[in-house]
Amino acid sequence: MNILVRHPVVAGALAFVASASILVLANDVWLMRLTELLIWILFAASLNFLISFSGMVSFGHAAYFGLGCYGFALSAKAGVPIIVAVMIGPLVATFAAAIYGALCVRLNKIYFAMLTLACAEITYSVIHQWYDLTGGDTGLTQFAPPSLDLGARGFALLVLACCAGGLLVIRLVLNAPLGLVIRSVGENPGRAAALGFSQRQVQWVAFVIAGSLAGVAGTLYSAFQGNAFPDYAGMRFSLAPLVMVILGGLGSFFGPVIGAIVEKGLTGVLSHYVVFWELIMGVVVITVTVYSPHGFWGLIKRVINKGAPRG
Amino acid sequence: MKYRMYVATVAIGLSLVTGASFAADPILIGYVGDLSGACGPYNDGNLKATRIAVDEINASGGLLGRKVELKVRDSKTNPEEATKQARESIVVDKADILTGPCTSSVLLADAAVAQEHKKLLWNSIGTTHRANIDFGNRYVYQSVANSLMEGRALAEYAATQKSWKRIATIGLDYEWPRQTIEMFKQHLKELRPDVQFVNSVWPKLGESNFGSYIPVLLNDKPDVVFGVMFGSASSNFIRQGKTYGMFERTKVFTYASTYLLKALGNDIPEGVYGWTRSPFYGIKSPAMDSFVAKFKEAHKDFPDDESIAGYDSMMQMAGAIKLAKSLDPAKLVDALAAQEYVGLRGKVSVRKLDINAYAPTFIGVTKKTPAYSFPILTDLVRIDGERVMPSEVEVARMRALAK
Amino acid sequence: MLIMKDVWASYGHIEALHGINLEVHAGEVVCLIGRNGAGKTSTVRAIVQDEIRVMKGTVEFFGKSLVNLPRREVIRSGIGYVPEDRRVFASLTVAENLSVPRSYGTSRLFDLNEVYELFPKLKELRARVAGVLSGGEQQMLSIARSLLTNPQLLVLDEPHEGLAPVITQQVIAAVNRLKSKGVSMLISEQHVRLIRECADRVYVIDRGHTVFTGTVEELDANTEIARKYLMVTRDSITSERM
Amino acid sequence: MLFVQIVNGLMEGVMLFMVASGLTLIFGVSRIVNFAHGSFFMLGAFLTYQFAPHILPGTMLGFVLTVIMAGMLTAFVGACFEVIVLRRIYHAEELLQLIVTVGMVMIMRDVVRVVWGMNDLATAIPDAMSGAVNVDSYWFPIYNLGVMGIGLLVVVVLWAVVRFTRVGVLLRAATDDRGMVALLGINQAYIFTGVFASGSLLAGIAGGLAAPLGSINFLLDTTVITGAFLVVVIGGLGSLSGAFAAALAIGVLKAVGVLYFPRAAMVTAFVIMAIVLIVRSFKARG
Repeated sequence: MNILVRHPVVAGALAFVASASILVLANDVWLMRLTELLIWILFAASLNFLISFSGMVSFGHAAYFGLGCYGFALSAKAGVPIIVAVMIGPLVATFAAAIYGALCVRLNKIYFAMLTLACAEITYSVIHQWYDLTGGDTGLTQFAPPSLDLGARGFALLVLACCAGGLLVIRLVLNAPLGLVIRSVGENPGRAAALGFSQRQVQWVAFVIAGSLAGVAGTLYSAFQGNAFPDYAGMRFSLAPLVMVILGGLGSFFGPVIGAIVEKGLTGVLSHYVVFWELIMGVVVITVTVYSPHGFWGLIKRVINKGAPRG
Repeated sequence: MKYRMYVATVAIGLSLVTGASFAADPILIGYVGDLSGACGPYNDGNLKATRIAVDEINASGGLLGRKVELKVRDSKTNPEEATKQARESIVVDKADILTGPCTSSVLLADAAVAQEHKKLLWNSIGTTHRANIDFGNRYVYQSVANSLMEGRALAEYAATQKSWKRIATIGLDYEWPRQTIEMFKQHLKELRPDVQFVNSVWPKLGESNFGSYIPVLLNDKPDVVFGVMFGSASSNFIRQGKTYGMFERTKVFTYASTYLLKALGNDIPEGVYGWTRSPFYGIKSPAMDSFVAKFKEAHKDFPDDESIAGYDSMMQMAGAIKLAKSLDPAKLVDALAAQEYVGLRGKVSVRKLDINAYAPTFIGVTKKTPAYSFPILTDLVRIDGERVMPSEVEVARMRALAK
Repeated sequence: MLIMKDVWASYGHIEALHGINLEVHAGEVVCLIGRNGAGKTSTVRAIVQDEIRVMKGTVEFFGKSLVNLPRREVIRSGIGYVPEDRRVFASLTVAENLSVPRSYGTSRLFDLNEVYELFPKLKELRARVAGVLSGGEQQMLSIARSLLTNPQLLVLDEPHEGLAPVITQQVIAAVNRLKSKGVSMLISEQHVRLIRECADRVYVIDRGHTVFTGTVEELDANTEIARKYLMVTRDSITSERM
Repeated sequence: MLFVQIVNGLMEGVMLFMVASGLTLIFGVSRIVNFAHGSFFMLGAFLTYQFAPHILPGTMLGFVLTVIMAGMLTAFVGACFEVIVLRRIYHAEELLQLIVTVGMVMIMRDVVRVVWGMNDLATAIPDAMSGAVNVDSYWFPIYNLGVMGIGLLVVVVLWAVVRFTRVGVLLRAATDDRGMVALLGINQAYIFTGVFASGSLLAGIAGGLAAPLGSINFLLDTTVITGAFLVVVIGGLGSLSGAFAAALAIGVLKAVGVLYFPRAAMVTAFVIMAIVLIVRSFKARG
């Protein structure tokens, strides 16, 4: 087991193969649930890249998710070939992240967070108010064939590929020289100058990467759901991945994967069988945060490490 | 009462054992409703009545020789949750037919799922016309008047009020008020060119403080303020309107569903013009009396409009299923259109073109009566769907526009 | 009164101290010298339990262990702390700054009047907001503020850092006055020249451990230590003086 | 009309400040972005609904007592939350603290739903404060004016406490540098608990005062928190006077905006927030 913790690439590859085989074997119900889960994993991972490795806590990550949704939905609706529309979604998100990011990275910590929140709320409001284009609160529906005409299984595999691809991109970036710079700036913003970079530039690059991955997740979500609503750029969609990142464990690469599984799993099960599911979720969130600041991934790691020789 | 609602939500496929034996699998109705969240109270009444309808249907032998079962899921008043729950309802629960949405966004999200999975969704609360008319979705039955019809019906009524010459409007800034006010204005200008629309204000969705809107509305000395909002926004508007002397200085014409009247009680002044969709107190028939009695017995409360519409449309659907002898959406739509249905709201026929019911709108004036603990709408005028349904030409035009 | 024995301490995963040995006796002024990054501030913080975590070794004050004690308890047990960057409450006036601390000592040596007597400038500035004071004035304020807790040991972390030479002289004067009142002090300092006049004993630390103990004279005599750990020679000490 | 709207805006602004003051107070001292602040507001409103019929109903005194009681109970809940949960993670990253308050939002919402249900509830304006002052043809509700008065009173009291008492000095000192407060031997725990309780008290009182103005329901938390955040951020996080100015400005802007930009209410406030932050970023660096 230890090897999995030490060599995330091995673990990741195994997880990928395992997930792919699960998706091939899964029935319709599980296919549906897993597809959604995979999209959330990608979304949470993109936020985790920002928080855990780049030292920026965004309260408005939904903006790029939502713009990914609308970029895709609107272009599909306008008659652009689906294959192109799928590209346009993330592009719109990337573009927005580039602009918002340039403004946000000028600020630190809580002020950064607040500006990302403002950006997301402005995005939400524009989507909500621009009826002629976006359909306002009634959103957009029926703009693309269900599951992009790939069938539920085909679409699920596409989502898995995107999710794994996204995680791989994050991994590669983190291990590349650029990633080292991003990480060291994340740990200590003052250090950028010492490395010969502008702190803002480094943070901006990280912001844009995270934004475009969120855009990919948004596009997939829009295609999966078959709709786009302003909510997708709203507060709830900014908080949900934050909760996942925390539940999974701050500072770890696989945290958001575990976090998304736990969050989606718990809410799914709880809200189905328990009356006060939100209360229980609240208690879980608080307990995990207080007693295991490194989240569920931290717990798993501790258990695995106990079983293996240290050194 | 809420607690019970929760229990009801959680209980899976709860319906009374009627003693009758059923041959095949039950017909499963997936109730994907906004049980928690902003629409909660409306869905609450709707679900209770739907349960009563299901019990009655089963007591009289079920449908197509099969028992009817209800399986409830909570869409939390979110479109994304609604999409997910509607899918699970069809795929996991194997629902044959869907119902329950309330807000426009949830309704549209559910409608798309229904179309994707080729199951019929019938809607008895939400009023957006987009699914049926704009998108031509053949899997959605709109059993209450849509916002276009409602807007026109209100204009028809307003046109008869000779003293209403200057009208100010207030609507929360989202789909339903936008459409309703737009239609109202358009239609009233046709009917009464002398009517002048003065100020219109658009508080954002979720606004709770109308203190800065009411004086602006009153500033142009309108004869009537036309307000389109629901739920807590409605009650806030009325309560705060009182403190600003709105009711002394102008007439108010607003959505006054039974739920709102019950919630406001004597906080709503007399003499407010209000409209509603299916008031239990405004329709006198033996069927209504027996339903109200049944509802009161079960829930110690009068049924809301959403309850009446829920029960009525469920019964209409049952009739259509019997007639079609099938659960196939296309056949059900044919049967709905062919059926001569007379229910709690009287005769409600269905147009096949857009699967819209010719549902009525009721308009009256609030008044305290000894019979109820809350004011009701009196001097009710019923405007039938036939008078205000968009013509086929209009439907074609709107469909072309939406493309 | 204060004894640190083989103290190892770290910030999170980064170890900063590996084997600090240090003693301060009553009435003594002890100086902690070392290059930038040698571990002076970490040592001081390991005493007041601020931000750093002692992993190994003992820190005792009058026989009582300070390790893992909440910061306020360390202060309450009789240690006054003047941090490196002074940390005055910028939006409070001088008088308000001085009203924050409570006296925990038994000696009651310092009250507001005493402090104003010691630093007359502060009395003049008492209605001024601390954030606008000069560095030297802030240093005075920071020292005055922690004197009001009536500590038995005053810990000053790089009190001269970033101050103009004229102000430095004032700080040294203040330290000498405190010394004459019998306050024990532990002062961390980069520049040997500055402590020359007040220090009874000197500790040189490098890379997180103690490398030399002795009086200033002994340090002066030990050119090897001076060259190796302080990067100064007698010449440069003299040249620094100008 | 403009004048009328300014007055209306001020009335709403004071109400906004009531909510935001607690949030900014808590943030200033403990650096916690308290998402649960709206929940405490909601709790205050529900408690007022609960107590109102039992404490001299209809009278001014009864209402004031009711609101104070609701506020105190809210403060107690806040204090418990601080002691049981928040205290354990002050040393942790700010993000964790924030998430904990999000958890609290979820808990409180369900608790409210269980205890009071989902329907809109209402409590009446005390008789003594119903009615309105008429100027020209405009009406100014006495209750709203009264709330503005109470709000201003709270502002003055808050200001005096912060400015002149030892508690206020400690509070401001902790806002500047909470670590240093501990390094002067002060027990921070009391300050934090006290501040959190006071913040919750303000939220509870604001909720109580707002209760008769509109329907009380389980969605109040989200309705309130956004506005409060706007005020706190625009006013400068942690600054009471800034929050006061921002609250009044937002209230007036919103009311006047109804006259000139009837549909832009939603986006304007956030645009202002963004501009304030961006301007700040230039000021901080240049």
